[in-house]
Formats: sequence, structure tokens, C-alpha cells
Amino acid sequence: MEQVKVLLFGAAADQAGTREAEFTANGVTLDELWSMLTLKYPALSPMRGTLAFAINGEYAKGEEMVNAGDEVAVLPPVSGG
Amino acid sequence: MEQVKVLLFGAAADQAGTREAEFTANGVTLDELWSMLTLKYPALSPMRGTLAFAINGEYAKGEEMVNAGDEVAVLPPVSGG
Amino acid sequence: MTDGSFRIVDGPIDVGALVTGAFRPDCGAVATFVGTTRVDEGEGTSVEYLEYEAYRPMADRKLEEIGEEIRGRWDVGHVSIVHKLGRVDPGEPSVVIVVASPRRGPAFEASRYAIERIKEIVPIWKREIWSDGYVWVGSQVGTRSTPAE
Amino acid sequence: MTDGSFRIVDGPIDVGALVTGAFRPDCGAVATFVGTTRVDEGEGTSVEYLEYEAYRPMADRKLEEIGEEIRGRWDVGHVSIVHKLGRVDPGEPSVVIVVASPRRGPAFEASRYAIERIKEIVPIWKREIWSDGYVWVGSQVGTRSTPAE
Repeated sequence: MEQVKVLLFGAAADQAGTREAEFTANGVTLDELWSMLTLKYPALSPMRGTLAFAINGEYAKGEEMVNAGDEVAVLPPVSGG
Repeated sequence: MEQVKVLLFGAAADQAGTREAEFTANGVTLDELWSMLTLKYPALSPMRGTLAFAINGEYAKGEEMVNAGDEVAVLPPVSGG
Repeated sequence: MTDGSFRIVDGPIDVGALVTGAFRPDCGAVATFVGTTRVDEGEGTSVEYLEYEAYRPMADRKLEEIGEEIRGRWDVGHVSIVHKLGRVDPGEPSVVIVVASPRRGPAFEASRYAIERIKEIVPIWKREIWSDGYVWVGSQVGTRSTPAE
Repeated sequence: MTDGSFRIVDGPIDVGALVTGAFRPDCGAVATFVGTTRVDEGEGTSVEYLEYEAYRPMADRKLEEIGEEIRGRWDVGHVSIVHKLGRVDPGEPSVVIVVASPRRGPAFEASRYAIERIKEIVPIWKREIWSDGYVWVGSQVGTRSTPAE
């Protein structure tokens, strides 16, 4: 069965203790995927307010849909430059 | 007898046909020196409104005094950069 | 026509080549911004270096998007942005932005715009490496005993 | 403490060395402005190159004055200004301004201020050399048959 791949960066990877995770999901919202993610990595929960997300490399909001095969990225506040 | 040295730059040197002139003067204003200068180089006259002047390397106004030994510079609109 | 390039690199940035590479006969102004690692001397301890990571290829695309935004807003002949990943020591450059324009106003405005946008939309993160641990900048998460310092 | 230098030179300007020479561990931002000879293609004729002259040492002192003004207004760690005299070909640099500051705002503002002040107070003049004569920029005086063009 196809999976959703979740990539974690910076402080989010630290808090989760991993840079990558896989979930069996299809036709869920980003918010729903977040619930699955924090169930597995509870230390992520307090970061919610600071995080942004991307679906397949483009910024996405919590109500947007995630399908099997998608790549979701968990993005702490960017600090390039 | 001591002289006032006048240096001319850019378009002013072109109009006068010289980059340097000497005048016998002491205790005259810049405006008076300008009259001496245009008597000798009439082609400078039309430029008056665009020119600035320096006495001994510092910007100076028409009523300021020029003394023997001073160096006066005739400065067209600067265009560095 | 605008030239230039948008790159994320692992090795050092050749700043001089980037600046002179922007010189064009149809442009009279080249504005450059370089971000370097700054170290504030604290009480006996200070940042040893910064370490950058990126979400690629999204970060590459976002740099290109910034270039497109700039070309849409200002009359520019050249826009280049190079961002380094990995370790960047104090005084070393992490990001270089070079904009050439016929006139200086657009060159200044566009180079400023580029760095502000990088800090807004490009998925790159830095952490400060201290002798006693690290802190992710902006998240205040890390391994230091006093990460909020 | 602020470092840097103010120079009027006859030979080419080493832009890369000037920029990297401004990097300091106590500064996080380096803003650079380079003025280059711009050529607008006209109908069959265009500027071949620019030629600069200066009233020295007044021009040297005025560059230093600008540096002092900048140090008085902004928190900067490095200010350098180099202006070339003589012939400057299309796309070649005539002036380079480099400002390093702990933060980017002051670096941008100070570098912009420097070029504006150079164009106001430093006794340097340029003429455009065309195939059919020259024109002093700002004075519209020269040897071209159509100097106002």
C-alpha cells in the first residue's frame, strides 16, 4: 500500500528524533496527518504554532489534502541568510 | 609678489582653455576673483550658475575672502560615481 | 534580458567572481549583499560557527522564485543568489546576492528585497554551534543547557 | 572599532579583494555598491568609455569625510570606498563602496548613503567619450556637434 513520506527539518527533526517518517494515509488533511505524526512523536506537539508545512515542495495549509505518494515536509521557522 | 593660484576642472577647464591660472590678488572676495577670471576667460561667464568653488581644498561661497598664496578651485557640477 | 543564477552550494562561495560576473555594459549599478557569520562575544562563551541545512529541491525553487519576483518588479540585468549549506565559520559568507541594474535605485531595492524574502520563504535553517551544544535559530530548540541565552 | 580605507586610484579596482576584506566576525552583513560604465545603444552611435578626473587631495579628503559621516550615523565595522580615475570601459567599475555592519539594515543604508554623498560632494568629474567627441556629464559641455543628445 502506498505511503505518505514525511520529512522533518531543523528543530522539528530534533524534537521528533528523526528526519523522516512514513504513514499509511490517503485523502486526509494535513491537520489529520499532523495528528498521526504527534501520536508517534509527541515531543513535536508544542511546536505546532511555529511550524509550516509543504506538500510536494510547495507551502500548504492545514485543510489541504494529502494523498498516498505525496511528500510532506515539516518546516520550522526558516532562518536562512 | 604673491599670487592666487586658480585651478580649473572638467567643463570649466574646457571653457577657459586652461587648467590653471595665476592672479595677483590679496584680500578680495571669491566673487571679485571670479570677475578677474572671466575678464581673462570670457567663455567661463555663462557657467557661473552651475559652478562651485573651493579655497584651499574646502568649499567656499562668493563672499569669502581670498588671500595671496591661496589655491582657488573652480568646480563644475561633480559627476563622480 | 536578465542573466544570473540561483544556487545552493556545499563548498565556499567565490564572492569576487560572483560580483564581477554581474558587470554588464547595459548596467551602471551593481548592489551586493553578503551575509556572514557574526559572533557576539559573551561572558567567556560564544558561537563557534553556524551550520545550515535546506529542504531541497524546494529551497532551490524558492530562490528562483525570488529571482522571478525581482525581475517582475525592477529593471534588472543580472540577479544571482548563492546560499551555502553546512558549516560557516565566523566572518565567512553564508549567502551572496548580486543585482545589476541600469540604475542604482533598483539595484539597492532588489538586493534588499532578496535577503528579506530569503528569510521569509526559503526552507533553510541554521543552528548556532556553541562549545556546550547547539541551538536552532528561530526555534530556540537545541542541546544547550541554557538554549534561550 | 571601524576599519577600512578611502582611496582614489588610477589602475583597476580589485573588487573581490575589497569585498572579502570587509568580512569580520563581529559583522553579519556586508553591503557593496559598484558603479560601472553603462552604455546606452543609440542610433548607430554610443559612448565608447568614460574618463574621470579629480581635484586632489580635496577629493581624497571628501571620501574620508563621507566615511566619518557614516561612522557617526550607523553602527558599522568596516567602510571602504575606492574610486578610479582615467578611462573606464563599458561594464568596468569606476567606484566600489563596501560597508560591513553587525546587521543588514545599517549596511544597506550606509552603502546607499555613500554613493549619494559621492555624487554630491566629492570633486570628481566624468566625461563621456563618443566616436565623434566628448561631453562632460552634468555640464553638457564638450566637443560633440550634438552635445545635448
